[in-house]
Amino acid sequence: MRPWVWPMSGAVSEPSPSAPPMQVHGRRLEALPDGLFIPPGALELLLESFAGPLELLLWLIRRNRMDIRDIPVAEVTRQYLLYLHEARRRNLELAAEYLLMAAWLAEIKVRMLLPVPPAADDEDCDPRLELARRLEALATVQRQAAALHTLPQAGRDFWSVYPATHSALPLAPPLVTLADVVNAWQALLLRPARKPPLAHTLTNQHMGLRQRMMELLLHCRREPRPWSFIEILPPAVDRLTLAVSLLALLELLRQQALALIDDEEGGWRIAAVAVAEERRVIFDA
Amino acid sequence: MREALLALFLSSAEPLSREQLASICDDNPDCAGWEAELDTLLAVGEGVLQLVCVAGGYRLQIHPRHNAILARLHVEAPRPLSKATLETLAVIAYQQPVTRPEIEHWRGVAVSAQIMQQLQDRGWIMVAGHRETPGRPALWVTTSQFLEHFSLVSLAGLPTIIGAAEAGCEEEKGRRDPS
Amino acid sequence: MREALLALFLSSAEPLSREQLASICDDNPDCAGWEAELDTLLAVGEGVLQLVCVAGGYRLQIHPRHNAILARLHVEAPRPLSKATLETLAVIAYQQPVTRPEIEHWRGVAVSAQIMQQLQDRGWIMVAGHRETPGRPALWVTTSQFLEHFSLVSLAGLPTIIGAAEAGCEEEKGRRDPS
Repeated sequence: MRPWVWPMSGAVSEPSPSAPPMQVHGRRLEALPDGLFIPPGALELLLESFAGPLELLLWLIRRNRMDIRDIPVAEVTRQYLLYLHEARRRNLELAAEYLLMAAWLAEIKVRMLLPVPPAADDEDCDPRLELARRLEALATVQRQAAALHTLPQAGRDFWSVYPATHSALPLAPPLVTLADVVNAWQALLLRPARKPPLAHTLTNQHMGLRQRMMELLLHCRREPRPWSFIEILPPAVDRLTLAVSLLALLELLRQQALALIDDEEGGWRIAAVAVAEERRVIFDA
Repeated sequence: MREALLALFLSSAEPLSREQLASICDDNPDCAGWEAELDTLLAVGEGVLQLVCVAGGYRLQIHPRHNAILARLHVEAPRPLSKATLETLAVIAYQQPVTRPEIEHWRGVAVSAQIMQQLQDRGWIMVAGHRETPGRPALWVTTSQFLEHFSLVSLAGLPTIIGAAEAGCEEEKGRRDPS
Repeated sequence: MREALLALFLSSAEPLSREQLASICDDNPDCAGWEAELDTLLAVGEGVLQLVCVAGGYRLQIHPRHNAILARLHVEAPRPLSKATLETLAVIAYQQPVTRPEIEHWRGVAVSAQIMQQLQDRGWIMVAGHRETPGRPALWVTTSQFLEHFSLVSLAGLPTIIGAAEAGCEEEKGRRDPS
C-alpha cells in the first residue's frame, strides 16, 4: 500500500509543535512501554480528565509521538483497548462511546487489510480519513481553547471601570401636544356608556359600615382582651359582611379606637384602646 | 496612594466602607496614609469624580456639572406617550381632583401604578389631598409644570369639549353625591 | 473637553463607539476638538485610567499597575473556566454561527446543557437565529460582552490558529452539503 497523504497542509503535533514528529514506522514497540505506564490509582483520574474517547485517542497518539496524518491503527487500537481493559479490571465505569470507538478502530483496522480498488483515489480510500479528520478537529479546538485562555480576561488580568453613578438626569419631554390630550379626552367621552362606578352601595342596615363599626367597638370593649379577627366577625359571615367588617376594622384602627397587638406568634390580635385614651369615634366616615 | 484608592472605587460595583478599605489597606505599606487621602477625596474629589457617602460606604459619582453631556448619552429620544398614559392624563386634566378608581371608571380599565409613576416622574401630576371616604383615596391633580409644558395659563385654558361638559357634570354629580 | 469625554466613558456600562461619540459631540460647541482629546486619552490615559479599544468601541479600564490591590478587593473572582466550558466557548467563538450538534462534532463529545447555560449566564453567547435544516437547530454566536471580557476589538482579533482554517473549511463543507 502506498503511504496515504493527508490532503491538508500543516503538521499536527502537540504539545510541542517545535519537535519534529517522530517516524512511527519501525518504532512502535519502543514507544509502547513508556506510553502505557500508568501510576497505580491514576487511571481513574486520567480517564476522568478526558472529555471522551476521541480525546483519549488523541492523547495516546501524542504520547506515542505518532503522526495524526498517518496513524498506525493496529498499534493505537491495541493501546486503546489495553486502557479499556485496565479500566474494566478496576471496575471503572466507562461511557458507551468508549466501546463505540473501540468498534470503530477495529473496523478501520479490518478495512485497511482489504486491497485498495485500483481505480479509486488514494485519499478517498484510506479508511483512516474520517478518524484523522475528527482528531484534527479536536486538536484544533484544543488549540483554540488554549489561545482563548491566554487572552487577557476581565477580573483576572485587568479590571474595567464600573460605571460611576451620576445625579438624576432630566427626562426627555415626551412627544405630546395639547391636542393629543384633548383628543384622548374626547375619545373617552364618545365611548359607549360606561358601567356604573365600581362602588358597592350598602343599603341593607345590618350591612352598613357605621353599624359594623359600632358592633365591633362594643364587642371589643365588652371584654378588654385581645381578640382574633375570626372572633369579632358575626356568625355565618358572607363575602360582603367580611369585606365590610374589614373596612370597619381598618377605619377604627385609623381612628385609634382599636389597636393591633402582636400576638408573638407571627400574627396579630385586636384590642380596644383604653377608654381613658378614647377619642370620639366618627361613625359618619 | 490616592491612585490606589481611586482604582479601588472605580472597579467596585458597590460602595466601599471604611472597614473594607481598612482590611485592604491597613497591612499594606503602599497604602500608608490612606485615611487622609480618603478625607481629601471626600472633600475635593478628583477631576470629574466626586466621592459621596451613601448607605454602606463611599462611592464615586460624576460631578453634576457634566449632566448636560451625560443626558445626551443616557436620555432616550423623546417618544410619544402610550395611549393608556395619554388617556389617564386627559382624565386627570379634565376631571381633577380625581381618585384612581374614578380614573379607572372613566377609562373602563385598571390604571397601572407604572402609568401614574410615569406621569409623576414627568412632574405633570401630583396628589393634592385625600377624599374623606373610607380608604381615603388620593386626589390627583395636574401641576404647574403640566400647564407650562402645554403653554396653558391656567386650567381654564383647557379646550372645552362640546357636548362633553354636560356628560362630565352628570357623571360628577352621580359619582360624588350618591343619594 | 477631556473632562466631558471622561465623564461620558465613566458613566457608560458599554464601550462607546466613535460614531456614538460623534453623535453626542459633533454639534456641541463645548465639545470642539473631542477627536484629538480621544486620541490623547487612547495614547496616554488619565491618571489611573487607560482607554482601550474593545468590542467595537472604547472603554476605560484601570491601569494594570494597580492589579495587586484590586485583586485584594475582588477576592471572589469568578471561578476559572473548566476545560469543557473553555473548549465549547472556543468552538462557538471560532466557528460561529454554530449549532449544538456541530459543537459536539468538533469536540467529539456531548455538550451538557449546563455548560451552555453557564456561558449564557456569563452573557458570552446567544442564539442568533436558526439553521434552516430539519429541526431548525439554534445557531450560537458570541456576544459583545464576550469581546469585552477577553479584551478583543472584534472577532477578527481572535488569535490565529495554524491549520484551523483548512480543518474548519473541510468540516463545514462536509457538514453543510451532505452529498
